[in-house]
Amino acid sequence: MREDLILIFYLLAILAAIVALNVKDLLAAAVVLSLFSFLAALLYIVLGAVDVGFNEAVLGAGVTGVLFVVTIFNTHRRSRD
Amino acid sequence: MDPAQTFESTRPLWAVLVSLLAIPLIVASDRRPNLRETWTLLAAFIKFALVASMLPWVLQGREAVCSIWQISPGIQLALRVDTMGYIFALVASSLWVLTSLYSIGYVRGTNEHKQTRYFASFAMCLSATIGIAFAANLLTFVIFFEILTLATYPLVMHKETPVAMAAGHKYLSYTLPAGLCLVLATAWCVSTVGNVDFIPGGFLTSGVASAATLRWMFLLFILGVGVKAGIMPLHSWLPAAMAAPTPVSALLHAVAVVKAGVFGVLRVTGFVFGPDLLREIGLWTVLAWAAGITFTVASLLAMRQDNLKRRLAYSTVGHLSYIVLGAALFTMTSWTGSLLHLMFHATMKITLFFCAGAIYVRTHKENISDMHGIGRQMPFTMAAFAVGSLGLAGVPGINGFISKWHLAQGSLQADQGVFLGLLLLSGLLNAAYFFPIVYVAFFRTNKEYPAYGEASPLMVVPLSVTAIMSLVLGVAPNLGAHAWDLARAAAAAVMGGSP
Amino acid sequence: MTVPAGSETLAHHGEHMASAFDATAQSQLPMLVLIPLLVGLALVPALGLLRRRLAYPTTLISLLAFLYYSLRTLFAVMAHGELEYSLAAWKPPIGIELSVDMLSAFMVSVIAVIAVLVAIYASVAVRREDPEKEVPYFATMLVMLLGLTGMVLTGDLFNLYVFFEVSALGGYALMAIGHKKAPVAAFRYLIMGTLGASLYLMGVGYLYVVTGSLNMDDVAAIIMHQSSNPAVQVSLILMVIGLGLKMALFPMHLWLPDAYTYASSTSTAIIAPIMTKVSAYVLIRMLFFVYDTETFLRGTPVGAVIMWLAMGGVIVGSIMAIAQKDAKRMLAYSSVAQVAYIGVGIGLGTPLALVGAMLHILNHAIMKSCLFLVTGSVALQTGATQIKDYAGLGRKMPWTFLGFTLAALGMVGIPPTNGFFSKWYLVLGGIREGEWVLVVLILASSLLTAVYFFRVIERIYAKVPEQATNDASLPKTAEAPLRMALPVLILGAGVLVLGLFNAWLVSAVIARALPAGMHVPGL
Amino acid sequence: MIRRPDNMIVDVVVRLMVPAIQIFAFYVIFHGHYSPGGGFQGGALLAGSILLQRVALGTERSQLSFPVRYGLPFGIIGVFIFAGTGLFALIMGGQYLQYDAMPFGLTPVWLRNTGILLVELGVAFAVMGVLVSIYDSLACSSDEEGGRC
Amino acid sequence: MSEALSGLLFDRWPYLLTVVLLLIGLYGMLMKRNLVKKLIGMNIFQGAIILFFIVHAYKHGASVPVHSAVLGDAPEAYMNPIPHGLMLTAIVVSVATTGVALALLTVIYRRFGSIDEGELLRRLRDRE
Repeated sequence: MREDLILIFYLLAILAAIVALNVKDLLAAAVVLSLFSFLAALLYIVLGAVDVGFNEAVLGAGVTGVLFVVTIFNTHRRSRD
Repeated sequence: MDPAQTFESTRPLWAVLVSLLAIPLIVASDRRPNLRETWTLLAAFIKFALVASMLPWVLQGREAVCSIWQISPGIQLALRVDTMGYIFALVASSLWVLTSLYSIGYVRGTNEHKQTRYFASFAMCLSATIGIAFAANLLTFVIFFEILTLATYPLVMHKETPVAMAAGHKYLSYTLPAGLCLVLATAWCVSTVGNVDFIPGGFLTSGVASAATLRWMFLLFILGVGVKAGIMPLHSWLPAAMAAPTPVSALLHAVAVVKAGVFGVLRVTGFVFGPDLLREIGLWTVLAWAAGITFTVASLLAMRQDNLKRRLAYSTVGHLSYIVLGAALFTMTSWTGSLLHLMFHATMKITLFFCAGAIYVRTHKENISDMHGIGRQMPFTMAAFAVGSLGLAGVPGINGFISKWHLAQGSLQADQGVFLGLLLLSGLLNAAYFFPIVYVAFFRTNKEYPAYGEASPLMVVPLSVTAIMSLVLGVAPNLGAHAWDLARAAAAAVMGGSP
Repeated sequence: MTVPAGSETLAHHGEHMASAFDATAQSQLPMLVLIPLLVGLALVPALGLLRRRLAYPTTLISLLAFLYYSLRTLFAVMAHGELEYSLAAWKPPIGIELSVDMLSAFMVSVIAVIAVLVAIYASVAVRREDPEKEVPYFATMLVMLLGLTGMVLTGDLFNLYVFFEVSALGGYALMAIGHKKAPVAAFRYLIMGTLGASLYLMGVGYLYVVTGSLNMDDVAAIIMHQSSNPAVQVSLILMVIGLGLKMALFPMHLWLPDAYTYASSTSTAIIAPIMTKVSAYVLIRMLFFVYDTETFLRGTPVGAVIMWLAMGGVIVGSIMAIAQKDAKRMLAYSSVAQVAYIGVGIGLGTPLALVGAMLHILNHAIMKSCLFLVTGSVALQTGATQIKDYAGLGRKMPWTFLGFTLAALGMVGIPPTNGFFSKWYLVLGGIREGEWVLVVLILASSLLTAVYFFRVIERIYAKVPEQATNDASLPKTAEAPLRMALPVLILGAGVLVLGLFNAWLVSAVIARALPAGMHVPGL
Repeated sequence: MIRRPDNMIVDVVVRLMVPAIQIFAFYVIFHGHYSPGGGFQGGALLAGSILLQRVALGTERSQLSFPVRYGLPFGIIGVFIFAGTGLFALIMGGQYLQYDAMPFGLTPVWLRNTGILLVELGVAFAVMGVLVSIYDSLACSSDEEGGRC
Repeated sequence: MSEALSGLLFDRWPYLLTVVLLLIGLYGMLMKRNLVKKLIGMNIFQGAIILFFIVHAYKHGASVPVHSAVLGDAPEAYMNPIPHGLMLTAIVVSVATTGVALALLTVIYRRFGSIDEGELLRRLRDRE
């Protein structure tokens, strides 16, 4: 059961990573990166690292995402790659 | 050498340091030329006095040793006054006194720029030269050798004209790679035998490494010191370096720097490899032939030069190779001849350069073809010039004859008659390129000349002194400094025989 | 100054507390090295917010304390051998341990000396470059120094990573201060630096998988006989690549020239001498103290690869330096070449070569900080940044260029400067191993160095005909103020002094910093 | 930074959520040595709550609860608490951060408890201060005048 | 199929997937030209490394490393907490790095009006 969850989260995280790197809209990329972080946090929790997951959810998904979004608003939103 | 005969003394160290300590004083009195020149002269006199005061030790066969501190694990930065080193130090320090006087006259006469830098570099060069002379081991030798390379560079490019800058570049591009060869060879020695103290007769033996290794090592050493010694084809920096002011050419390119190269050859052949090992690996012939070809070709090339200093430079290249030849032949007599020529060539060649400088200061002429009748305008100068050139050609009565005589004897003793032939040929060539100068100066006239007269006494006195020294030593080589005894003793130490 | 902040609470404890405190200080030494930086790091922004001018004195005091404790640590290690310090009294391998052997004490002292001198210089230079940057400059400098010192002192692999990143964060910020283009270069460095540190962390991960421990000694003992374990091998490769990126080992040096060129001279003068060197230190620490040196350096091509890459770096860096017109960019490429000498020593891995590498860490730190400080002084005093504009400055700034010349001669390796002796040991090591090509290349590369440094020296002192221009536009003397000239001169003098006394340094410190079982022949 | 129409729902939700997040953050800090959590996470949560205000209410209105100029001092105070606790233990004759060396007249166990709490608090403040400062420097730097919010 | 490969595929697939993530991140860091994309790649890369540690600490059938009265003191009952502790720090470090990088990025944009690496490098080479 747990292994299945791990596999699903892994695949989703990989998907999110690929999407984040290939979306032309940087804002979308930042949001997908947050999603990736959130999936990673879930993975950590499923893998037993509750506090790491907690931290990743707050810092990786939350704070990093906000920082990215703010930066993108202040700079360019479109990317050529 | 009997170990009981060595003793500790700091006097060699002071002899090295005295001109180094003068540099800050010289730089500090940048704005007051008289004070600045006082420091130079003072340093020169003290240095000469210190070196001269060591003469009794050397004559008694006692060696002063001064270990300063360890410079690399197992290797000391150390000075030792052995006979051969003493000969070189004596030549350099005594001629520095005269050159200092002459320099003052010269730089003021031509109104050189940046005189402070000039005098400071000069003092640095002399420190390095004495350091080379007294170096007790290979690493110390290398260190002073490189310092000398570097300290000479500002002097070569002193005029800062494009020609002088190019000469400086040429000088560095010959001497720096040579220095690296020397470093490499030294490092090789260090990792082969560990202890690299100079020992008369050589510290390398055939047991420490294969013959091929030793041959490579020897070639590296000769490349390293041979550039400064002007062995062909490594000589071409020397004529170019004549772009320097004449006192520099006089002391450094006739005495200190090039003699440091030759001295290096003597150290390497006599104190690193030694006669036995060099005969065994058979490389002495290469060195001897290189020297023989060099002095023949250099004499031929000298004849084609119209510029007086360049002609003297080629002459220097040739005479340096006499010394190298003597070292390579490895007989008692040839070594004596080498060491005598190390001293005697210095007095003669410095006379010639002094004369060239005096002529330049008074007339701004550098080419021989412009010097018609100059002998009657500047009689003392040209008389001295005549003495020097006769001596270099090997006329008896002047000191050059004595050293050449020994070299010729040495080549016969070594069963190398061919070198005797080369020596004679080169002596004739010497005459062929020197006599026209004297002839032109005294027996041709040029009506267009204004009356020049002699240069300032600051220049005429030193050149007269060196000319007289050449004459006196030609008659009584043992007078004063016991030059002949010293040379015999040093040669005996290397060859392992009694004088 | 020697008593850390907060000690006033001690006053009522009586007089003999002083000696008791001294005894405490002895046992607390490794931590006392870090504390001045930590306290300074908290105080500098705090006081800087109140008054900008307080930033420099605070920094200087904490750096002097840092220097004092570093040297005391060095002498304590010389007297008593390795010092170990367990944070919060948790014993290793569980707790985090500061472990100071001769090598780390030596490195810390190098960092401290350079830091103090650059800080003195920066007190004037930063204020004149941009007064706004004064507080951030000193604060980030302290962050970086804290990170670097921590990297050197720690005995814990993961802790090293954290300090790695701390120093890097300080370094990025410090680099971004400067030229208009500096942030771009800093950003590129950030990407590469993070990649390097992450690869190192990955390597630590593999080691942890194998050993279950993060303490260096512990790990070393466990993997001693596991050299054939693929995880150990992978970790080694990851670490070498990661640290190679950080120390700009050819061909991973591409971030370095821009970063050094566009950062302000004051920043470069502190980053260039010690940042890459500390990475080199970590590489030495890993290759010779953690991994089984015999197996990896002799048995696998790792050592040879490092050595030849480094040699390539020496040649390429020197040639690129010759091609540069900008003074700082030339020095940056020369840094690539000089750091590669350290790489050569590490790759060769014999005692003598390692002595050469360690000596070169110190020597290059001294020389390069001196040179970068000079470019800073020149830029501030005359506005010149291109080499051609240096013409004739030797007479206008005599003291500054005396230091420059000494350092340049050291870089070329003229005896008896210190640069000669680091190459001397490398060459001795190379000859002993029979690596003739290497030996010749090392010597030949010093000719390349001579080409680009003599070109500058010539411009400085001689009138080069086509550029005798700026004589008229400048005042007769433009010597930098004392606080800028003095550090340059001290470093320049250091070039000579360290050269002359290198044997003392080698026998008293560096030879004893070698890993166990290695000893220098002749000592 | 980002212009948006005032949205009452967002306003109200944020106002309700921020105190809750902060209380939870302190819970995480104070309970860190019993359960998952601690200074890092708590500090990050505190920072998160402030960033939420910044993003949702706009930079100007969020000044009222946490002005920009507080960011750095908070970080400094955090470092002071952390370094000071360690130093205090060191001065009292223990190792750096060896809490049971502190002379508070408590049993070693309680001393460790108190010490680690202090350190966690310091870490939390430092993390919060630094994160908020980073955000502010990012958000404010867009202004043409440079750095004024 | 060799034994090592099958072991990698069936027993250690989390490691394999972690490496996939790692490579995706590396690709983003090195190949993408947009600086924001580079940072996204960096975040993915660091996330993958953290995952690597966490996966290693995972023990099948063990519990979260919080002491509970039910499970007692047996170490087998808990996962290894040390990598977890390490990764807490690593996450904070990575966020701090991202923060500094974004600050730099904003400054770059203000000065050059672009966050495309090719464009920036062109500007960098310009002599003024």
